[in-house]
Amino acid sequence: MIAFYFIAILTLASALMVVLHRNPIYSALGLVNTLFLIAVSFVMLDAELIAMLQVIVYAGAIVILFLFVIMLLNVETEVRTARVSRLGTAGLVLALLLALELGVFALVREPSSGTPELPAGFGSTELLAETLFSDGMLSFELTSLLLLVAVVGAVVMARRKVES
Amino acid sequence: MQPEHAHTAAEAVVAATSLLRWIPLLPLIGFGVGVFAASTNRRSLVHVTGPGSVLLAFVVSVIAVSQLWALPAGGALVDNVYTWISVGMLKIDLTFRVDALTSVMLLIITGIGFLIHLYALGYMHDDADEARFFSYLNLFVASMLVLVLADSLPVVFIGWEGVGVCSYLLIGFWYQDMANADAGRKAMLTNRVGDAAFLIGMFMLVWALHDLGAASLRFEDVNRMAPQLGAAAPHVVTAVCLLLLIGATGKSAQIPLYVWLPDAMAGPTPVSALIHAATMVTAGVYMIARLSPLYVLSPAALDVVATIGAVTALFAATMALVQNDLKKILAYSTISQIGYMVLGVGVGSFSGGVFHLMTHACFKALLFLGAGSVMHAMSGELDVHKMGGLKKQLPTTRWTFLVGCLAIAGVPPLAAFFSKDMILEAAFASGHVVLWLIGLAAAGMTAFYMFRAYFLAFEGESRVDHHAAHHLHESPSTMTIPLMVLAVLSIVAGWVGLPHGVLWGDRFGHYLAPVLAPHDALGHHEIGGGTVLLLTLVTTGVAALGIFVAYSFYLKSPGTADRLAERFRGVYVVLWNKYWVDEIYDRLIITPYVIFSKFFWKVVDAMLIDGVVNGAGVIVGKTSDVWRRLESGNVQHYAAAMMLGAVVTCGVYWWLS
Amino acid sequence: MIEVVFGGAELRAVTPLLVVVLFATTSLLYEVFNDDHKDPSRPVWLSLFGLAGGIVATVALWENGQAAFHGTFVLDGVAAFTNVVCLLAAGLSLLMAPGYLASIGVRAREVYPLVLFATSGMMIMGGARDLVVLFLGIEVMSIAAYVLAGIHRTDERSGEAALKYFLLGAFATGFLLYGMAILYGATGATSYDAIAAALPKAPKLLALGGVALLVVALGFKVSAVPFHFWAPDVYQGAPTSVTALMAVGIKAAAVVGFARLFIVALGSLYGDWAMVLWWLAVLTMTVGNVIAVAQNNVKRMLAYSSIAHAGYLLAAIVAGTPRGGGAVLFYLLAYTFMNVGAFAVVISLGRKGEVNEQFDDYAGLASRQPLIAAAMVLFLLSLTGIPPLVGFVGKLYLIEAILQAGYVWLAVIMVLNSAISAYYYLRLIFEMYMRDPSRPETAMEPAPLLIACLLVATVGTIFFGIFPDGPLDFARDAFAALR
Amino acid sequence: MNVPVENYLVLAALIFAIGCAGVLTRRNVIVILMSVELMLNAVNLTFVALSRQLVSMTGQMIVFFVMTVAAAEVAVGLAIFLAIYSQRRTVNADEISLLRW
Amino acid sequence: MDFPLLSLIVWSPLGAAIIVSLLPSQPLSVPRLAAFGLGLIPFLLSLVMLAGFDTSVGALQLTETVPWMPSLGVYYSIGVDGFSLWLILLTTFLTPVVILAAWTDIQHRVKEFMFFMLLLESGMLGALVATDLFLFFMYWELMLFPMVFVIGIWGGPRRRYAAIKFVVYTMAGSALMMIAMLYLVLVHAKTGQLSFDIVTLYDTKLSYAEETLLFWAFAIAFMIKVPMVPFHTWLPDAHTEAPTGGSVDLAGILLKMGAYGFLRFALPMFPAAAQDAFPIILALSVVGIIYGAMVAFPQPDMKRLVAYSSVSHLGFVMLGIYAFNRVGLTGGVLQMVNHGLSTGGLFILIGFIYDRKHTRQISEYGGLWKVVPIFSALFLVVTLSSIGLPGLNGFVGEFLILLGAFRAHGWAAAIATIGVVLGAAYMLTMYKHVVFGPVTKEENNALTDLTPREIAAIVPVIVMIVWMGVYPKPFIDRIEPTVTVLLQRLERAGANRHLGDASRGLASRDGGSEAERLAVVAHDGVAP
Repeated sequence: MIAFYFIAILTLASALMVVLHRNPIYSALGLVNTLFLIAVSFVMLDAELIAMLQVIVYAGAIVILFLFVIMLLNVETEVRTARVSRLGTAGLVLALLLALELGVFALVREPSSGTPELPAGFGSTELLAETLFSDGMLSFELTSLLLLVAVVGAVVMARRKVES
Repeated sequence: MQPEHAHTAAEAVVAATSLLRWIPLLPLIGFGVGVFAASTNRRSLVHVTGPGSVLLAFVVSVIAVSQLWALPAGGALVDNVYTWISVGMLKIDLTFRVDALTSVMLLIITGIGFLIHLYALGYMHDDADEARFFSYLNLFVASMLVLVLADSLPVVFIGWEGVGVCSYLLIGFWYQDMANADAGRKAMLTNRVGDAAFLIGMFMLVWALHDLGAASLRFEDVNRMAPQLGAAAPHVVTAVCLLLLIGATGKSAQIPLYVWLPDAMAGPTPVSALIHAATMVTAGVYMIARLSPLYVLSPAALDVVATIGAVTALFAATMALVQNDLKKILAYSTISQIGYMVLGVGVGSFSGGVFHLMTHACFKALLFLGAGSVMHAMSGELDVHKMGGLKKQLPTTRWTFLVGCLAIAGVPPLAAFFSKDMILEAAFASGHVVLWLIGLAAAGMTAFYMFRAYFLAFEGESRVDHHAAHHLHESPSTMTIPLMVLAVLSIVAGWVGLPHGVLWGDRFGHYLAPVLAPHDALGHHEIGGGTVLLLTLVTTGVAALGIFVAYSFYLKSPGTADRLAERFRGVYVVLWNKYWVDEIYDRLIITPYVIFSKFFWKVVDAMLIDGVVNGAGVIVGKTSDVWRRLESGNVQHYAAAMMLGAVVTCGVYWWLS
Repeated sequence: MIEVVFGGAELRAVTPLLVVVLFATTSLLYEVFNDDHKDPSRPVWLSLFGLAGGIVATVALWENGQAAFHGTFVLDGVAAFTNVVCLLAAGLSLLMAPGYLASIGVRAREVYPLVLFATSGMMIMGGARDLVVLFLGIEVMSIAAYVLAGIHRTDERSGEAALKYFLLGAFATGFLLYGMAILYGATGATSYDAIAAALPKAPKLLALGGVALLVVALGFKVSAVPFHFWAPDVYQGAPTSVTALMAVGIKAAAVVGFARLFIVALGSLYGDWAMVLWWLAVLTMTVGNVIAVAQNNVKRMLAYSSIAHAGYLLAAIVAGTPRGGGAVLFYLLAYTFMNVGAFAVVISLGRKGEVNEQFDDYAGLASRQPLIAAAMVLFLLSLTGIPPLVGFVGKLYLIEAILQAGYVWLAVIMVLNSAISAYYYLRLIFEMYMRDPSRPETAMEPAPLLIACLLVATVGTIFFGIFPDGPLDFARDAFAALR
Repeated sequence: MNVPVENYLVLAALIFAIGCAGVLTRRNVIVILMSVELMLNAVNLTFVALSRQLVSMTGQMIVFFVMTVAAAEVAVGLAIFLAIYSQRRTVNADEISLLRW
Repeated sequence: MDFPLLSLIVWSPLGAAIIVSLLPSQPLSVPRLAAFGLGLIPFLLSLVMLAGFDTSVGALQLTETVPWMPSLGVYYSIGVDGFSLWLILLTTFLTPVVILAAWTDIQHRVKEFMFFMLLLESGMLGALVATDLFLFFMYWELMLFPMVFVIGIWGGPRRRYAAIKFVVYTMAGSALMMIAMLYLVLVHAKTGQLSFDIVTLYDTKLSYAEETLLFWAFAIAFMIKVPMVPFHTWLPDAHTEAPTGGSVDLAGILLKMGAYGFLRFALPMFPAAAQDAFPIILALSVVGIIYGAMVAFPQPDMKRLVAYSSVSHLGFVMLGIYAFNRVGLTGGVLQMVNHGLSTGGLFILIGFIYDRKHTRQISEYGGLWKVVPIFSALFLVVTLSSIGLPGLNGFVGEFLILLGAFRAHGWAAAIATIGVVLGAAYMLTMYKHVVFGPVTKEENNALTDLTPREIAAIVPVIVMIVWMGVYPKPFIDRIEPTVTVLLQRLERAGANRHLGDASRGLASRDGGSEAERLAVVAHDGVAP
């Protein structure tokens, strides 16, 4: 329980760091942080494989990508303008409202009777694979298509030489 | 449910013929030729066809009338041409019908019409638009003939409006002077007012008859059904009679719709003679006489008729007193004389009314043509004060004009003496003593202003200015012959209707009797011969007085008139300005109408309605301009909007459950 | 122990998809292996064959009935119809692409495969019967679309369009996923049948939360107010041929996905989502039409008009009946012809250097290029909903369905909206016919492929306006067979 | 240890909201994209928690897909950013507004 | 009907339009002659139709019914009866006349003009013969757009405004009509029969509330077209801006579509509601008569004046229709044709003089008779017809209308009769200022009189004007049976309505020969 709250607070803190820190680099670091902590939560929720993937894919790949681009564009720390603060308050209000509502949606379920007993190997690779290749088969195949598209797209967009 | 044409034994024999259609058709053909001549500029053509077509019509009419006379009394000739309109219960045939009353009108229109055409030959000789003139004139004669030949109200209405249009065109014949065009339009519109009432009257009548199961506007049906109708719905009868009366006041220039006639003098003189003296203006009287069986059912309506007639007679006469324009004098006298006719039919002496109509046609046409002849000689001058002593240069005109004056003044044994007497006698006999007195006064004035005109124009020393003076000349024979013929007629025309017991008595009345409502329909108390004689003497005396006064004012001691005018300045001004009636109408009706029209146009239409319409467009446009600004171009605003949407949507659901 | 299900049903269901993807990859490889730009038209033909093949496969293999892949994907009537519409749209946009892209200086040959990929994404959405599949379909389509929008690398607007589209798309994805999550939490399922089965027992509010977020996400895809803001910018910024594809194909796929999800899976919550969609529809059509009035850029005007049309479509979804669904499908077909046609005309006016997208550029078009102007009139009148053009029949069906479902007011608002729309469509017509050319201009011959595109659009606009029965009956039966 | 799943859900909701706030407030598109990633992770957390709750692997499977999609999006997105940057030398959202009204 | 005569009549103008559009546009005489020649074909065909028209039947004749969109219950079903017969002839008659009249008026884009005129004719004819709501609606919109183009392309300085106004007004109306139409069909579909065929829809069972709403939805669309005050303001602008040809078709036929819509759709489909609507419609008609006449009076622009006069005249038509008795209704139908001829003639003549002087300001003219006598004379005839002079066509219609209306609503008719006077007032005033008086403007002396072509264009109109005035019977005879059919339908619905005694009395007492009663049955029978 305490562990959860500890983790939770840390997670929120680092998430806020992403959003609040002026310097994109720090934001990126905050993001890594958050992702790690969420991975921890995954573990606490008996989703080991997912947790691993989280660390590898996200922290490993994605955030690096972010950092890479930030460096590439040598983005300076952004200066807040009046507009930003105006929009910021609006965003804050909206965000709070949304959080409230989502929270409500989350809580309305009749309080779950603790946490149900798990079958053996819940969250294990086998089980995931089994689901993946039965219910998720088509989806799985589609992700390949998705990745292909993404690659092509990224190449097209990022290609240096621009013909004309 | 068309009215059946079968006739009960009681009714007189009706002879079918296809002759009558030619009577209006011939002038119509003349009109066609005239149009052709006018458009191809062949003036000589109309010299033949113009008067010729009318002459032929006259001949045909004579034949028709002789055929009529061959029939037993009260008979009629009927010429059913074709069915004009036929919808459901309503069937209107274009049918011509000649009975005693029509025959009189026929002869007047074609006969006098022909004379006036003849006269016009000379009168219009050097007018470039001769052809157009004669085509109009022929068209008029045709319409007028339709009017009198028609056997049903709608067909009458064809002629009724037709003559209206013709007079409109002829008054404005010299269109290049805007005043003439205005006069024409005034005539048309004033008539239209009457016609509207006429229409409504027709509608009321036909539906009332429809409820009695005999929807028809044929005169014989109307008159046959009249008693039933009177029994069923007396107020309807009154209403119908009054509405038709309004129509009549329009055509026949009675109060309150007389205002167009004086202006109508803008037209060429033959037109004034034919349309605005002899024929068209008497249509109202004719129509009332036609429907006499209906009218007698509503004494109230008849009283209104009589009153209007009498008042008009006096009113117009007073205005005629001070006019200086010869034609204007004649115009007002026409109004006044028609007033007599209306008075006559109003007091129930329908034959009297028609009788006066006939005599008046003769002598008034004569007077107008005479005036025209003077005009012709004076190169267009009409002010009696600028004339004088014309008897030397214009002998024929002078003599004939004198005859006319005597006739209209009611000097025995000329025409009006008998006809006017008949009317006044009837007024007296029917107990309308007041009306009788009014009539009497009017008679005196008539004598006065006519002789005033005569003395000023023909007697005394000449006041003609010089350059006009030295080509004073008597008119050509084409003009003088009609004058003489009419003069003769003005003398003899009255002899067909002598008082009761005198020689052959009232042949005219007897002749018309079968067609008109019986004289005693109003319960006249028959008056003795003595009274008749007395009345006759009184009227004759008044006429003589009038003549004498005129003589003393304008011939014996000129200037008296002016002194009187000074003495009674107020009266004089009022009369001189014709009681400001035109001005009053202008203020009360025309100006407000124009103002309202402009208001509706500029305010209601342009601002109100279009304001709303365009406003809607503007609103959309403005909204569009405002809303498009939301599209700020900043992606984060868009995101915010999406989130707002999300929050609201979730909120809604949360709220609802 | 893992039993892989891949039988005839599965194969049939995905074949059209496979065909398209196959050709996409082929033309991609073709590009890779001969990079010399000798024959630029070849990839176009490859792609066109691919689309044609997709249509053929669809027509040959569609079948109502049980779904493949554990009921996560089908090729039933609705999917088939959607496929055809999207493939048609893609084909038409490809027809107008080559000459145009060349004229604006886009040489990237990946355009054609990307278009095909996007199309495949649409096909996935059309047939998806599972939240995950729907999600992936959306992503495949969107990612391709992001890139296509920005394909005009030298044009800042194009890049900006891509950026905006991408950022908001990603944002929307978040909502989509969260909605899916909540729905999953409520029903424990992601496949429509399972959801439909579990929904009655599920906690209402939770389910509604899911619905709300899905409305947001899908509303974004169909560009419903207030999730529409991306549309005008992206439509205007993207290369016109891409815009055409987005305005027609993506909208079609999104609408069908929307309809299928809400009618099949969330049918038991009809009352709740219909109420929200009612407002969404009214807002969408009104805002779209009203803002369109003030536009002076034809592409942007068409963008707003497409927002308005999305409103009409949503209105028919509100009806929720098979008639409504049929009307939606038919209208999508109609919209494909008339809207693609309109964009084709826009392209045909483009010159090297100048895009000629302003209203003024259309002044006196009738005298410069009578035929093209006439075609444009046809498309615009059809968009307005003037008989006997396909747009009218389509609108008629929509309104009929709406009325039949008892939403009289919705119908009234809709027709009043189309009265407003008449205004700005006519404005353009007036520009073309009732004004003299703003500047003398040499009539330039549009590329043959473009002419073909215009021809197809014109014929479709007229033909289906006069003989709409075939597709309509099909669409209705298809929707009737949904449940 | 048994932490009621609701806690995780609430945590996720908060992270999601924070992500949203980030999207709305940050000027730098890269950071905005990061915020989007936050949102996605929140969703992931939700899915996992729910799958734990419902004892169904589906949730975890979906997370698997979400990650893939996230990766793909980031790739394309960053590519787009590069393109934009090469055009305008800026990646600030509020400075990219040629298209409007 | 074995031989699709009607279809031929409706489609031949379309064919003509297409042919014209394929011909070379230079020299200008090519499209002109072609359009004129081809424009005569429909006229001749419609004469054939007239010959084949059975006078004794009030029901639809020469009907053709072909299923068109079964999925929607749309039929290509057309037919002609007393209401449409003369309007069809008027349309086919006026089009060649207009083409002839607009010969020199249109100088640029002649081919397009001819194309649109013929297209317009096709649309109007279609709307007149359509007996299927969908079909009617289609043509209703189809005739809108050619007219918009005619106004917008060849119109005056404010043509765009006028055209937009015209469209938006009409679209707003037809939008409601479309809803009502679908609603009606859907209600009827509850019986299991999905059909847009009006004869089928006549018998739809509606609640009174529904009926009323639907009636008004239709009525407003039609009132805008009529146009009735206060929906009339598009007319003056459209007329003023439109070229001669446009104005003539607009006044001649397009305006009739409103009244015709009442006769063909609004009244028979919603008889009860239609009858109960009489206070409003009646009031608006009378107001329209007076208002139109008054606003026309001070107009400085001839066309604008005539436009407002149309408002007044169409008020008469509506008054006649709402008399709900044979006389009034027949008069109303007849008056539609009359108005088409007289107003059409006026616009043609104004167009002629406009071609010469390029202004329509009354104040720019004056004393024309001296300069152009033939023009003035013809102008006079048409003017007189327009003010309803007996012996010319205008009178017959007005007379019957007022007669009928007087029975139904005495006061309304009485007030309307004033309109007759006012009508004379503004027409004669205009005529006076244009034709009479001295020649005020020097340049007017240079005006040339009508050319043979122009005379050839206007004379047929005048011949018809005189004929219909002198011998209207053949026209009435073909209108009346249909009127009876309509009246009997109205009575059956409005048995115990306050309007009853006005209408019932007539149709049953003086109406209904046995043949006509059979006709009613046949009429209801004509379901596909």
